[in-house]
Amino acid sequence: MNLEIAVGNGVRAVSVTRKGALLHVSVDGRTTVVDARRVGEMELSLLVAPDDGSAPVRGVDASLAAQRTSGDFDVHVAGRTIPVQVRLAGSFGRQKTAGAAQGTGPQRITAPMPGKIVRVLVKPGDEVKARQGLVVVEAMKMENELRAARDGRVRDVAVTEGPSVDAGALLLVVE
Amino acid sequence: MNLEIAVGNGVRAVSVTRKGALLHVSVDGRTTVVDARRVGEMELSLLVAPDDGSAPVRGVDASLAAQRTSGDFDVHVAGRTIPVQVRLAGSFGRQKTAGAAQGTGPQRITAPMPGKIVRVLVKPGDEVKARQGLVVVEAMKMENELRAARDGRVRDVAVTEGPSVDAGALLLVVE
Amino acid sequence: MKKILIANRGEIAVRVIRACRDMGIATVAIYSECDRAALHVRLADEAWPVGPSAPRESYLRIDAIIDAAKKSGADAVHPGYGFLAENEDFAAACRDAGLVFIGPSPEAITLMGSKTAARQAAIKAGVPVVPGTEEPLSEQTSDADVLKVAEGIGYPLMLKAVAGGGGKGMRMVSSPAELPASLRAARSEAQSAFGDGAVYLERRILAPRHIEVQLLGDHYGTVLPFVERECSIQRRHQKVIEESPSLSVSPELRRRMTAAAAAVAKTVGYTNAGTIEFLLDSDGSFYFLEMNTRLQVEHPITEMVTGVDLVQWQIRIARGEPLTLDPESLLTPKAHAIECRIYAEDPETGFMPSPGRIQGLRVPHGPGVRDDSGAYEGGEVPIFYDPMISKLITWGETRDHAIARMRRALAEYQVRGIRTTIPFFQWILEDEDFKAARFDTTFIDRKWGAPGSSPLQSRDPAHEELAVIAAAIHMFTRSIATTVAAGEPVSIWKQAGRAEARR
Amino acid sequence: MKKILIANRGEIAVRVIRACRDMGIATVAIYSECDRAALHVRLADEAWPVGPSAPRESYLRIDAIIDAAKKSGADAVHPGYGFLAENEDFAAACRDAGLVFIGPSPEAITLMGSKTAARQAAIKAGVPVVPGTEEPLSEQTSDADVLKVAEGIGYPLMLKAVAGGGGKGMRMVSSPAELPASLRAARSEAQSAFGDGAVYLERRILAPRHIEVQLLGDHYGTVLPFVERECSIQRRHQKVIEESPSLSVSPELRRRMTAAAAAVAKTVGYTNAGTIEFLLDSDGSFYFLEMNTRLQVEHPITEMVTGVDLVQWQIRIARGEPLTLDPESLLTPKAHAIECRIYAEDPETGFMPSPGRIQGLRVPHGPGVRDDSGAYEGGEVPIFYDPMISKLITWGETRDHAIARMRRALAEYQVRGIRTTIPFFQWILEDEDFKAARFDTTFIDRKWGAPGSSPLQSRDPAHEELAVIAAAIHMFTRSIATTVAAGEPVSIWKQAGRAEARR
Repeated sequence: MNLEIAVGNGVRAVSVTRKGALLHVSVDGRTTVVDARRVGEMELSLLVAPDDGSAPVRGVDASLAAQRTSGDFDVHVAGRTIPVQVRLAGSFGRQKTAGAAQGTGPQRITAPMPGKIVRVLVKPGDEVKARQGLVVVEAMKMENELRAARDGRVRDVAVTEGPSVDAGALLLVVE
Repeated sequence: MNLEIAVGNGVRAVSVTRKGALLHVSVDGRTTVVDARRVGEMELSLLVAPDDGSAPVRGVDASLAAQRTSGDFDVHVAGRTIPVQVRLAGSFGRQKTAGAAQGTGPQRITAPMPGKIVRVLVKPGDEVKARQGLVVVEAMKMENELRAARDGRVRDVAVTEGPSVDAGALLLVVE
Repeated sequence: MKKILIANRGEIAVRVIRACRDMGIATVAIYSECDRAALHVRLADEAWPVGPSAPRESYLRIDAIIDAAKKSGADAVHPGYGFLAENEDFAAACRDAGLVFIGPSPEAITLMGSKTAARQAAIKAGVPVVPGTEEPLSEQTSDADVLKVAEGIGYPLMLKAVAGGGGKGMRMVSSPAELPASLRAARSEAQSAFGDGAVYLERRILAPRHIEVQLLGDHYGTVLPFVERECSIQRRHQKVIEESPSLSVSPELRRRMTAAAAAVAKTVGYTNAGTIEFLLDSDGSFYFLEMNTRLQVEHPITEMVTGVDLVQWQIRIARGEPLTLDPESLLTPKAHAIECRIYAEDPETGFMPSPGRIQGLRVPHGPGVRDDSGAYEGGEVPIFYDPMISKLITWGETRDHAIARMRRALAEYQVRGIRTTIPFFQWILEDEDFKAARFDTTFIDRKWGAPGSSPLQSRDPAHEELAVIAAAIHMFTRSIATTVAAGEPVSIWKQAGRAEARR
Repeated sequence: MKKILIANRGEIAVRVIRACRDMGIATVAIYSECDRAALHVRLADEAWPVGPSAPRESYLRIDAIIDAAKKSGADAVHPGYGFLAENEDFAAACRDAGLVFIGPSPEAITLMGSKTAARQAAIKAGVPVVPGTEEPLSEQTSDADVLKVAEGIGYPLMLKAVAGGGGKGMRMVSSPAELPASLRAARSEAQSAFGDGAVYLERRILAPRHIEVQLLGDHYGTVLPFVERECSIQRRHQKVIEESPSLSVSPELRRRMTAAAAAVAKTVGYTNAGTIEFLLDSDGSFYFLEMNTRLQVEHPITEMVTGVDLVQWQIRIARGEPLTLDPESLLTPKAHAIECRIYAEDPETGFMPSPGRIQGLRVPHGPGVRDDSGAYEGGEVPIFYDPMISKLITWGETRDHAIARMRRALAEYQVRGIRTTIPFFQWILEDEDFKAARFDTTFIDRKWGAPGSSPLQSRDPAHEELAVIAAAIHMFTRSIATTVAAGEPVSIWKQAGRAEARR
C-alpha cells in the first residue's frame, strides 16, 4: 500500500508491506520494521525495531482521532498530538512539498468552531499584515481573534457582526 | 416491540413504544416513562419517571455487556451487575416461568472457562447430593470445583484428568 | 440535609456529587438542552432540565433552578463555582425558598463581590491593598474622568471589572493612549459576563506572584486559613497551573498572610469556603487583591496537601457543624501538590476553543494522581460553556516529585477528537525557570512569545516519523475501509483493508 | 540506574513502570505470547518477548528474562511480586549477570523463603512464633510420621507449604482423620505452585487477626518499619481487603509489633522492601507468621497513609541511597486507607475465574481514590495468570470516610464483559461487623455461608426491573440489529432497530 502522508511542513512517501508477522513501513525510502497490534478501534500497540536492525522492541502506543476531512487524523503518540493527512500516493500532487503549508494562494479564513461573530475588524480592500486581527468570534465564553497568516489584501467579507456561524463557515478571504 | 426478558428466576413480558421524545416501557403490564439517550455503543443514560407520573428525572446510568449467547447481557445498573436474557415475545415458551431456573431436567455440567481438568471426583452411576463436588478445573492459578446443583445420579462423564478443555465444553451430565 | 441540588455542570458538579455520595446525601443535577448526556447528569441520583443551552437560559436562570430544587424535594443547593456561585440574588432566593445555600450569606457575597467594597473591608482589617480607586467607575463615567483618575494612580495600571472574576473584564493599560480602547473592551466584556459594566483602576505591581489563601468559616465565629496556593502561572489573567505550597512563601510569611486572610474574613463575618487572593511583590510585601466567595477551581491541591475534603466541609458547615479541624495541621503542608487545568483549546492556534465529541479518552492513573473531570469517552464538549474539561492534580514527596508525576500523567493522558492544552502544560513543565520556581504572573506572556506564534510548532522529527508510521499502519490494518479525501472510494484501498481484516 | 527491566506483568508491572517514569528511568517490559497487547507492554519504553503463555515457559524462565535484560541494556531488574520475586536463583542470576536485583539479597530470600528457617530467625530475634514443627516435613515423610508430629501440636492445626505464599498449599486440619487427605492436597498444590512439596505444621490460633508490618532496609544497616496493615479479610487464605492502620492495634502495640518486625529483619541483615506477617490473638499477644521478601500487593495503603512511594524507595535503596525517611512519621498514619483487590472471578458462582475480553471499563475517580490496574477497555484477561485485574484504594479522613469513598468508588466501577468481585466487596462493605471493624481471619467463611451459596443471590427487585428496562431500551434503540438467539434473524426486529437509528 502506497500512501502520501502530510505532517508538519512536508509530505512523506510511505509504503506498508507485510512480511510474516511484521510490517515493513518505508517512509521516504527509510524502512522501519514494526510488530503492530490493534488494541482498539483507533488504537495501536506498536513495537518498533531500532535502526540497528535488531528485534522490534521499542514500545510506541499510538492512537488516532479522525478529523473532519476523511484521511486526516490527530495521532497521539509518545505523549504528543501530531496532525497528519493521509492520502493515496499521488493525491497531494506537487503543490504540497516541504514548506507548502505556508502557501501563497488566497487565505480563506473559516470559523474553527461554531460561535458568534462579535466583531469584524476589516473591510474589503483593506491591506492587512501577517497576524493582524480580522474577525472576533465568541465561543465557550471567550472572544477569539482570527488573524491573517501573511500580508495581503481583504477581498471578500462574508459575515456581519451579530449572527452565529457553524464550524467551517467561510468568514472572509484575504489575497 | 414486544420482548421477553429473563431476569433472576422469572421471565418478564416487556414492550417498548416511543411517545414523542420519551419511551414507554411496560414490564408485566406496569408502564415506566423513560427519557433515554445512548451515550456509548453499549451505554445508556436513562431518566426514569417516578410512579407518581411526574417528569422523568430519576437518573439511571446503564450499560450492557454482551454474553456468549446472542440476546444475553450483563446489565450494569446502579452499581450492580444483573444478567438478563432478551428474546422476542414467545421465544421462551412455557418452560421458563418463575422458578424455572432451578429446572428439573438433566444437569449438563460445562466448563465455565478454559482450563485443565485436574480431578474427576465422580464416575457414571454415582449418586450425588446437591453441592457435591464433581470435577476440579484449574484456571488462573486456582483449582475450581464444579458442583452439582441438585441431587441426582451421574450419567455421562465426558472428560478425563489431565487434558485442557475450552469454555463451554461438556464435562459431565447428572440426571 | 438529605438531598442537595447542584446548580452547576461539568467537573465541579461531578466533584460535588462525589462528595455528597461519600456522605450518603442524595444528589440532584440540573442540565441544559445540550447537557442531557453530560457526566454530571449520568452520575446524579436525579436530573432536572432547566432550559436551553445558552447559560442565560438555563444555568443562570434562578427561577428555573429554584423551581427544580423545590420539585425535587432538595433541602440544600451547592452552587459550585462560576454561574450563580457568587450571585447574591441566587443565595437570597435559596434562603427565601427555604433551601440551605451551601456558601456564604447573600450579604457576604454582596459585600465581597464588589471589588471596591472588598478593598474597604481589607483596609478595615488592617490588610494592605494595591493602591487604586476607592469607588467604582460606572459605565456612565466619561473617558476623560477615567483618564483623570488614572493619572493619579500612574501607569502601567490594571483596569478591572468591579464584578469581575476569572480574568474577565481585566486589562493592563500601559499609557493614557491605550485607556479608551481598553476601557471599552473591559466594560463590554464585564457587561456580557456579569451584567455589570462598572470598572475600577489599580496600580500595576510589576512581576508579582499571585498567592491565595483558602479559608473555611463556620457559624460559630471560627475562621480557619489553609496553607497558601501559588497561582502565578496565568494566561490572559486566567490561572492555568496552581501549586501548594508556594516556594516563595516562608513559614513566617505564611503565618502573616494566612493571619491577614483570616482577619479580612472575620471582619465581614464570613462563613463557608472562600479564598483571599493576594499579590506578592518581589520585595516580600503582599497586597489584598480580592476575595472569591465560593469554592475555588484549584481547591484540590489544598485537599492533597492537607487531607481535608473541602466540599464535605462546605456541606458540614452549611448544616451547622462547627469546624473541628486542627488549625496547625492546615498550615503544615504534607509535601507538594500541583494542578493543571485541561482546557478544550488548541495551543497551536492561539488557544482557539476546540469543542466537539471526545472520540477517545485515556485518563492517567497510579500513585499520587487525581483527575477531576467532567468528560467521558463519547461525550460532547459543548461550545456554550467554559472549555475546562478536567483538572489533573498530582501529589509528590517534593515539588520535583510532584512535577515528575505531572509530566508522566500528562504523557499518559489522551483526549482524542478535540484539541486540549495538554501540550502547553508539557511545554511549561520542561521549562528550567518553572522547574526552579522562578516565575511571576508574567511568566506565560514572556515565555510563550508573540501572539500567533507558539513554541510548540517546532516539532520533533522523531515523533513526526512515529506519527506517520502509526497512521500508515492504521490505514493498512483497519478492517473497515473508508473513503479517502482524495476522491472517490478507492477499491484497491478497500480490498487491502479487507484482506488485512481477514488475517 | 538508567534502565530497569520489570520481570512481571499486570498491575504491578504497570505500577513499577510509573515509578520508573516518575524518576526518569527507562523501562523494559517482558511479555508472554498472550500478553503482547497487555497494558504493561503498551506503557513501557521497550517490550521483549520471553516465551509462550504458560508462566513456566515465560515469566518463570530465568534464562530468557536475563537474556532480555542483557540485550536491552537494562542495568537493573524489578521482580514485582509473585512469579520470580521470591526466587533466590533469579536474584542470584541477576547478580551473576551484573544486573542490580531490586530486592533483598539471594541469601535473605533463601533464608526467609523457608518458613521453618524464618521461624528460627524470629526466635533468634526474640519474637514469639506460633508453636509448630521446627523442621520441614519432606514429601517423603510418611502419613504416620506426620500424624505423630501433629499429635504433639494438637488440633485444629494449620498445614502449610514450606515454600508457600498467597494461601497456596495451606489447609486447616480439624482432626487426625482429615490429615492424610489434606496433606496430599497441600503437597500437590505446593509442588505445582512452588516446585517444592515440603510442608510444616502450626498450631491454629482461633479467630486471629492478620497484621503485617512493612519494612524498608538500606545497605547501611538502617531498617525502618511502617505503620501496620490489617489484612484479616481473607477468602481461601487470600487477602481480599486490606486497610491501614488497624483498629485493633493501639499506639503501644504498634510500637511493640513494629519493633519486633524490625528486629527480625535486622537479625538476617535484610535490605530493600519486605513485610513481616503476624497473627494477632484476641488477647493482644502476637506471633511471627512469615516474612515476604518482596513488595506486597497491598503496599499502596501504606503509601496512602504515609505519603512514601515504596517502589521509588526500593529503587533508591537498590542504587545505594541511604534511607532518609523520618522514622516517626512512618509510624504515624495520616488518617485511613483501604484496598479492595478486584478479581476476574464471579462471586455468584463460587468465585469461578472469569477471563475474557473487557468490553467496557469505567474507572472511578475523584478525591481519595486510586486505581492500580493492569486492565483497559478492549483488553483481554488471560486464563494463565492470577485473576487480579486491579486494586482499588481509597483514602479518607477517618475509617468511615475511607469506607464511604470505597462504596462510592465501587458503585462507579464498571468492568463489562467479564465478571468481577466488585459485588462481593459491596456486600462486605455493607456488613455491620465490618463497618465496626469486628472481624478476624474467619470473617468471610462465617459470613459468606456455605460453599455454593451466595448472599448476593437475593436480588433487589427494583434493580432487576431497571436492568430489564435498560435491556429493553437497548434492544429498541440500538442502530445495528443483531440476530437473536431465538432463531433466525428476525426482520421485524431489524427494521425496528433501523427505524430507530434513523431518528
